[in-house]
Parts: sequence; structure tokens; C-alpha cells
Amino acid sequence: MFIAISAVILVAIAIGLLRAFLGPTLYDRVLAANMSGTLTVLMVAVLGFMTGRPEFLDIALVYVLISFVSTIAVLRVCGTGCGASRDPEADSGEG
Amino acid sequence: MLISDLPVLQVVIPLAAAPVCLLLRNPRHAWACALIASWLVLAIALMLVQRVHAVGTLSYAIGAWVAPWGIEYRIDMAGALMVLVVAIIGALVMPFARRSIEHEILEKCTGLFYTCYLLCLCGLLGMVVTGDAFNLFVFLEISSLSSYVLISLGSRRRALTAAYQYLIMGTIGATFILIGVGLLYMMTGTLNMVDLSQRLPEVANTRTIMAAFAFVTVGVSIKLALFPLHQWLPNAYTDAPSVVSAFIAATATKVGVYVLLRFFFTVFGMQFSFDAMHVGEILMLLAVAGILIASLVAVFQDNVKRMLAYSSVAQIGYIILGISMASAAGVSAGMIHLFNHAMIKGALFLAIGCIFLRLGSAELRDMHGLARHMPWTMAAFVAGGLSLIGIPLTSGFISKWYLASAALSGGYWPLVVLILASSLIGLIYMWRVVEVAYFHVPGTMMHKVREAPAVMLIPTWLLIGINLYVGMDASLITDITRQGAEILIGEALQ
Amino acid sequence: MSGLLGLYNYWIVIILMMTGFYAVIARPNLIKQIIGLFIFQTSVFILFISMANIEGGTAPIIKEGIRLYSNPLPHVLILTAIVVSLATTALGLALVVRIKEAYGTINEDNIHVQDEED
Amino acid sequence: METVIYILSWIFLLGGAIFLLVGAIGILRFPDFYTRLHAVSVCDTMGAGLVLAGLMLQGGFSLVTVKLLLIFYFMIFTGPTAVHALAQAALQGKLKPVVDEHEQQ
Amino acid sequence: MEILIDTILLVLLMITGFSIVRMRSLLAATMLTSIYSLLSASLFVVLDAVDVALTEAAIGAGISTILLLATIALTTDREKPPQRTPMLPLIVVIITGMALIYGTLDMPHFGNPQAPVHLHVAPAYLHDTPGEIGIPNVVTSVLASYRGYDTLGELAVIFTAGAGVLTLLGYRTRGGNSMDPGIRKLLILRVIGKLFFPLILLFALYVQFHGDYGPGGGFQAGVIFATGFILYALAFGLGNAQRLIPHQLLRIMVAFGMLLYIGVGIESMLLGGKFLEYNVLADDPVSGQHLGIILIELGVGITVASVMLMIYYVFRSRQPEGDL
Repeated sequence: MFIAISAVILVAIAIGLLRAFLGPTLYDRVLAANMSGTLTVLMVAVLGFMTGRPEFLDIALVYVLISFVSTIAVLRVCGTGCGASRDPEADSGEG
Repeated sequence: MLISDLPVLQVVIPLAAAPVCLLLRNPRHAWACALIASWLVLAIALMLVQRVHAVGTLSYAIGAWVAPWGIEYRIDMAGALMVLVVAIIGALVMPFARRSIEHEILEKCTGLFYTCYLLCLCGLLGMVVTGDAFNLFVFLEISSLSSYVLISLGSRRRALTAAYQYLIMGTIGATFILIGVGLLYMMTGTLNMVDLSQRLPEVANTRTIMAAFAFVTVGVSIKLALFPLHQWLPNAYTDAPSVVSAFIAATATKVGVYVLLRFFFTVFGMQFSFDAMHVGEILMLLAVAGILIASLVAVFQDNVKRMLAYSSVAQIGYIILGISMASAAGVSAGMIHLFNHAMIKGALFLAIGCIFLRLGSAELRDMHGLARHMPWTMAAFVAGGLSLIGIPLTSGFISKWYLASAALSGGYWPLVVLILASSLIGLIYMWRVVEVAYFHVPGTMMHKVREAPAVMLIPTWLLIGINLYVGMDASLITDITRQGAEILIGEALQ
Repeated sequence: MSGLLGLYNYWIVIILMMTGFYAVIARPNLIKQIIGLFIFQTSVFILFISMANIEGGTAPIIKEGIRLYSNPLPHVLILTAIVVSLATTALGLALVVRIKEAYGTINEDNIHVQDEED
Repeated sequence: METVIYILSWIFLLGGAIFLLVGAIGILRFPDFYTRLHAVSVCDTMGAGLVLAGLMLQGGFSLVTVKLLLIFYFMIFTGPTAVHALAQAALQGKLKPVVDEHEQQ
Repeated sequence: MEILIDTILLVLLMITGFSIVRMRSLLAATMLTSIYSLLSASLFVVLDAVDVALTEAAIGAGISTILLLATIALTTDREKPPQRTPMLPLIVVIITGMALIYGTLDMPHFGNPQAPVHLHVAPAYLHDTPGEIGIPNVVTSVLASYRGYDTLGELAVIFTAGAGVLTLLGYRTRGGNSMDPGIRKLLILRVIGKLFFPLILLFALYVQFHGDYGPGGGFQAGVIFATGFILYALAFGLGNAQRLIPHQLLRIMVAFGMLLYIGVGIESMLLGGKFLEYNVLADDPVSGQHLGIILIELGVGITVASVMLMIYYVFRSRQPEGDL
């Protein structure tokens, strides 16, 4: 049964990844990354129960934290500065 | 702390001195701290050589966990020689460093410079004495990371790209070593080198071990700048601060060679490395190509540091040539050259450091008539150059003599011709410097140039002194290397 | 698992490693190279952790009633290697920042052009 | 009683999984960034909440429950904060929402 | 059934890896790198490497990503489209890959209990840890005691990175202004930051001292600790964070952690043991091991936390202006 739940979560992660590839804006990618983070947390939690060692939930806790801080970091560090509103894949600026 | 703790102490002392250096605000104090640590390391290295000579191979189980469960430090004669090389260079470079660093590096970076230097020293020593394949990787990374920083401190902006290039290549090399060690672990379940050597023969003809061998060899070859993988070296040596060029040129690649020796002879065993994998033929080919091509390229360099850097690539070729013969004589000759070349290159780069202090440049075109203004420095450079070429009564002659005789006894007589020919090329590029410095009319800018200060000349001349001493009485060094080579080959034959 | 099926896991890991390796050596952008290095190293970690796995085992934290644990040694090695990889990344990025300030570009080709002019 | 809790936990877990899937489909299919934000919120709150609640029922009351509660607590704060910060950054970055008269991107 | 999840995760990793190489926006590549790291961390959980998963998530998805972002903010987001498709790298990569695949052919199969790695050395750790070290987490016991010297080396590596970044970029203090114009914009973030900051530090302490019993230890705790301060810096500005933990204090802590670790080693030597032999630290060996492990983990935690924070400060203080 747990395997079904984790399979669903994996499918959701895959869809999130797809959005992260497609973009089109940076914000979509950040959003997708953030969602993948949430889903990973849930998957780790479910996996803990599946393998019969749920005491490893610390890992999930760390993931929540890390995915939050990195989302905030993207927005605060690069959010408005890096020409985020344009489509990065479409134009071919200098690099 | 007893005499038996020496193997670990000599790595821990610079490691402990590094954070202390970071805390010291005054650059002079940081320098003093680094100096004391380097001299302690030299003292310990001398004691270690003496002890290894007296009682044979030393083994030290860190944390009292015996190998293969714990990490073991293991010093045999070859290792003791390497420790000595690193310690001598470290101890002589430090007194030199103060003036040179004041001149070349911003004051606020000075304390950090000594911190990184100590870490680099610690990493190199750790690589030599460790008997554990993964511990080797860790210390390799300590020395590499600190040397990237040290190189990037050079005054020109090219130093940054040189350091970056080295970082990328060095990390690829280290990751290859990591993959190799991983594959070895996968097939044997152990990381201790001696234990590996005992368990490898059972699985030696598996494809996994062959892949492991290939990855370790390529990875270490990047670190030691074997000919086609040497691209990082000329830039790094050219643009680094003088002290760093001297220290790294004299030690880092040599330690790399030593690690290669360890893997070939101790871990994989001679049978596997040379008979099954035919690494001898490949190495010989690369060494020959490296010697010829790098020497030729050196002739056309206008920057003396860059010229010496290419000459280093060629000299590494000689060392590898000795090893590739896979005989006691060959390995011993390679190790003699390893020692001699460390001393020669150290001295030459220190001499260039003196010139750089007064001239602010290492370009050949700025050196017209330099010998009149800096006679002692140029004399040291010439003495080092003669040794590099291999004139009799210098250490360079000794190593070439042994290399040639090893080649002859192995039946590789064309190699003797090659050694002679490349010595001639060496003569050409050294002559270019001598011609400019001695026989050209000094430029107008030359009047202000004075001789380098004594604190910088003395270390340079001490290294030259070691060269000349070995050139006249090589018995000590040949004795040590013969023992070292016999232990290596003996381990391999078991 | 029989035959070659037991190895496909390693093969995917190798493809991952080579993806990162390719980015390091083929891309002229310095940050991209660092990212490539990061992927290369992370994939090597997966290789190590894969070999530590044991069928039917569990995490090597000893608990009553469990007999089969996966191998702790590769875990320890990889903990070290992760930290090493972070150290390399940090230093590499610091160099990239300095290079950008000195050259005004982080493209390797452009840097070479400028170096030639020096 | 135990069977009831057991069945309840599976209902929660399955419900959570469905919400997660719905959210994921939303993030793929919605036309622009601002609408996609809504889809993510579904994952963050209903999906995560239900899955965690299901797990709590599974585990019984122990340190595990406390940790799950803590995760839930963190999530319920971080999710909206992150999404809010994102929306704000997007607005400041002059990203226009897709409205009827524009073509879909 | 774990095999199935393992395979799916690997495939996802592969797709992510390919798209990272393809992406020309460096920011997008960084986001995907973060996902890549998080996915590989989940894979580590599936493969029973919980400690590694914790570290990979905190370091790979957390700190590395943040450093990449800071670098992109200082440089550029665009990767120039490649002018040529170089053949040589492709050949090198294919040869290397083929060599590795060739090497796999004789490998013991995935998960095989008869593989040499499961028969030599490692079983002794699993068997002897309860008796010799007396803690349940074997990874911690190997990390801190059996191979404690590697961990010292690892600490030296991270110390080198800290010193190196400081050397390269220098340190600038930021005159932090709590009334910066972003106050309204950041209101929610600040409230949440204030709420979370103490919790994160508390959690870091838990990870630090619970490392003997569960996944965790000095490295993980140090990184989480630093993450807490990074969150603080993101919410309240770099200047305020720098006032909270000034540079000089960081410098002292970096050195202190290292010296504490080495000090434990030297102390055990002075007490008549070998370097890092914790047995001699207390009357009976097991409590000596306990004491030693707690002390060195503390040293690791302090140095890692302060180096991470220092690196972050150094990168961010390079930013010329704007609301930090």
C-alpha cells in the first residue's frame, strides 16, 4: 500500500520536474522546485514507514527546511536582479 | 608523546599550526608560526629517516585501531625520503618567504597565505605517509585545495585562470582516483594498501580491477602532470607567487609520482601493473614524448618561470622513464632523480624569486645584464641550471648517470641517446638565460637593481649546496633510494 | 536478479557521471563547469552508496530485532567526499567571481582571447 | 477501534495522494504562473496535511508523531510563505498574468 | 519493491542531469541542480544511507545551491550558446564511460549479500560497535572513531575552503540598516524568520547530539546551524546578521573547532595512547569513546557551521549594493 502512495508521489515529482524543464519563466522553475521539495519530504516520510524504520523522520524535517531556505534564497539573491521575467531560453544574450 | 608518535606528529603539527596562523593578526607572527612548524617538520623528518634506517618500516595505527579497520600510517625508506624532500623544501622556503611575500601579496592576505601554505604542507606529508587508500584521497584534496588558493594569489590576473584550470583538472583527477578506490573497495572490501595488496591477486583478472587500475593511473597522472595531462602545470607555475612556484614545483608533482609508485608496486603489485596491464610500455612512450616535446617547447619560452615549468614537465618524464623500466635499478634511478630534481627546481625557482623581488618581472627581455647587479643570484641560477642539464659534479649528472645505466642494463639503449639529446636541449634553454644575463648590455632601468637580501640568498644557496654535495658524494642518497626501491620491488614480488 | 540485470543500476549511475563529466570538459562557461563537476561528484557518491546496499538490509543504526544492515563504511567515505565536493565548489565559485571581476566574462573562450592579448 | 484507525489512516493517505496528483496535474496544465501557484497550494496544504495525518495514525503515538507534527507545522508555515514571496517577486519582476484578451503563452 | 523506486529515481536523475547540461539559463540549471541533489538524497534514503541523505540534502540542495546563486548574482545568468560542438570532449567522455561499463561487468551484483564489501572489514564494525564504542549508530562510530582521522582530514578540507574563500574574496562588513526600504515587502518573511530561527537552531542542536543514536552528527548539525543564520540574513539583511555573529568571532570559532579536534588527539597521546585513541580519555574505554566522540563532533559542528556562514558572508558581502 505504501508503495502505491510513493509511486503516486514519484509521478507527481516527475510532473513537477517537467514543469521545471519547461519553464518558461524562472518563477515557474522555482515553483516547481519548491513543489518537488515538498513532495520529496512526503516521500521520505512514507519511505520511512515502508521500510519499517520511521524514526528517520529527521531527514524529512531537514528537507522541509532546506527547500524553504533555498526557495527564499533564489528570490532574495537573484529574484529581481537577474532579468528573471524574461524567458531565459528564448533570447541568446551574452554569457 | 614518544618517539613512536613521530609519524603522525609530523602531519599534525602543520595541521594544528594552520588554525593558529588564521588567528594571528600580525603577518609577522603568522610567518613565525609557519616557520617554526616547518622547521619542526624538518627535525621530525630527519629523525624519521634515521629511525627507518635503524629499525625498518614504521607502522602507526591511528586511534589504536589496527589496519584494515583503522587508518594506518606506514613509512618505509622510500616514504621517508619523500618526507625528507617535502620537509627540506618547506623548511628552506619559509625563511625565504617573508620578504618575497611582503613584496608580492597584499598585506591583508599574508596571514591567510601562511595558513594555506601550512595546509598544503600537511596535505603533502599526509599523502606520503598514509597507508590507506581513502585517507590518501582526503589528504590529496587538502593539498590540492590549498595549492589552488596559493596559486591564485599571483600578482597577474592570469593567476586566477591558472588556478581555476588547475582546480578543474585537479578535481577531475581526484574524482578519478575516488572512482578507482571505490572499484578496488568493491572487489576486495578493504581500503588499507597492504591489505589490498594481499587480497587483490584473487580478483586480479577481473575487468573491474583493470578499470580501477586505469582510473587510478589517469587520476594520479593528472596530479603529477604526466605529459599529455600536463596542461595545468605551465600556467600554474608561471603565474603563482615565486615562493609558491618553488614550493609546489619541488614537492607537489613529486608526491604525485610517489603515490603512483605506491599504487603500482605496493597496491597492484608489479606483476599486475607491468606484466598484465603493460603500463611500463605506455609510460615509457609518454615519458619519452614528454621529455622531447616539453624540452623543445621550453626553448621557445620568453618567461623564465614558464621555461622552467616546461622543463619540469620534461624532468617528470625522466622520473617516469626510470619507473617504467620496472627494475630495481630503474626505480632507484627514478627516485634519485625525484630527489635531485626537487632540489634543483626548488633552487631555480627561488633564484627566480630573488630576481622577481628586485626586477618585478621574470621575462627574459627584462634581464639584460642582470648578472652584474645580482651576481650571487645569477651564480645560483647558473649552478642550478648546470645541474638541470646534468654536467658532471652536479646532482643532475648523478641521476642521469643512474638512469642511463639502468636503461643500458635493461637493454633500452636508444633511451641513452634520448637522455643525451634532451640534455643538449636543456643546455640551449639554459644558455638563453645565461647569454641575456651575462653578455648583454644592461638596460637603463638596471641601475637601481641591487643584490637580493641575504635571507633570500641563503636558502637558495643551501639548496644549491645540497645539489653540489650530492653531485660530489652521492653515496648517501643512492643508498637510501636503493633501499627504497628494493622494498618497493620486494613488496611487489611477494 | 540474475545475469546482467543486477548491473543496470550501476550503468545508469555511469551515464549520470558521464553527463556531469561532459559538462565539465565541453562547456566553456565556468559556472556550468562547476555545476558539471558537482553532478559528476554526486553521481560518484551514488555509485558508492549503491555498493553499500544489501538486499533486505536496513540503515546501519543498530536496533533490537534487526539482523541485516547495509555496509556503513561507504556511507562514511561518502560523508567525507560530500564535504570535499562542497569545499571544491566553494573555492571554484570564489575563483569564478574573481575571474569575472578581472576579465569581465566567465566564458572560457573569451578569457583565452584576453589572455592572448596580454 | 484499531481497524477503524487503520482504515481511517488509509483513507487519509489515499486522499492525500489524490490531492498531490491533482496538484501536480495542475502545475503542468494551468496556463500561467499565477494560476499554477494555486495548484501548488493544493499540494502544500491538503496533500501534505492528509498524508502526514495518515502517517500519524499509522505510527501510533510516539516520538514519530511528534516529528510528523513538527514537519506539518514547518510545512504549513513555509509553503504559503514561499509561495507568497514567489508571487511578490513575480509581480515586482513585471510578470503579467495571462488574461482573456492575451494569447496563451 | 524498493528496487522499483530506486529505478524510477535513477531515471528521474538521468533526465534532470541531461536537462542541466542543455539549459542555457544558469539560474534554471542551478534550480535543477538543487532538484538533482534532493533526488539523489532521496535515493540515498531508499538505499538505507540515512546519514548521507541528511548531509547531501543539507549540503548539496542547501549550501551549494545558495553559493551558486550568490555567484550568479555576482556574475551573469546567461550562458553563451556554444559556437561549435566539440568532438574531443565527447570522445573522452565516451571512452571513460565505456571503460567504466567494461569495469562493471565483473562487479558483484547490486544488493548481493555475498559481495566482498559485505564480508570483509565492514562486518566487524557492525559487530563490534556496541561493545567497543557503545553507540547504536555505526556510521557515527566509524566516522568518529574507527576512521576518525579521515574526519579530521575532512575538517581540514572544509577549513581550507573557508580560508581559501576568505583569501580570494576578502571580507567586507556591511553597514546594516534595519529600516531598509524592503521592510514592507519582507514583512511576512521576517515574521516567519523570527518564528523559525530559534527552532532551526534548536533542531541543529538535536541533530548534533542525537548523532550517536540516529542520523546526524557534527557535519549535518553545522550545516543546519549555518542554514538558520542564512535564513536570518535573508530575512533581516546581511548587515544585521553580521552584527549578530561578527567576523572576528567566526574566525575564532573556525580555528577553535579545528583545535578542539586536534586537541582531543593530542590529549589522548599525552595520556599514553595513540593519536585519537579515545579509550584513554576516561577510566573505562567505552565512556572514553563516548567522551571523545562528543568532543570531536562538537569540534566538527563548530568549524563546519562557522566556515559555511563565513563563506556565505564573504560571497554576499561582495554584492555591490541593493537590499541584501
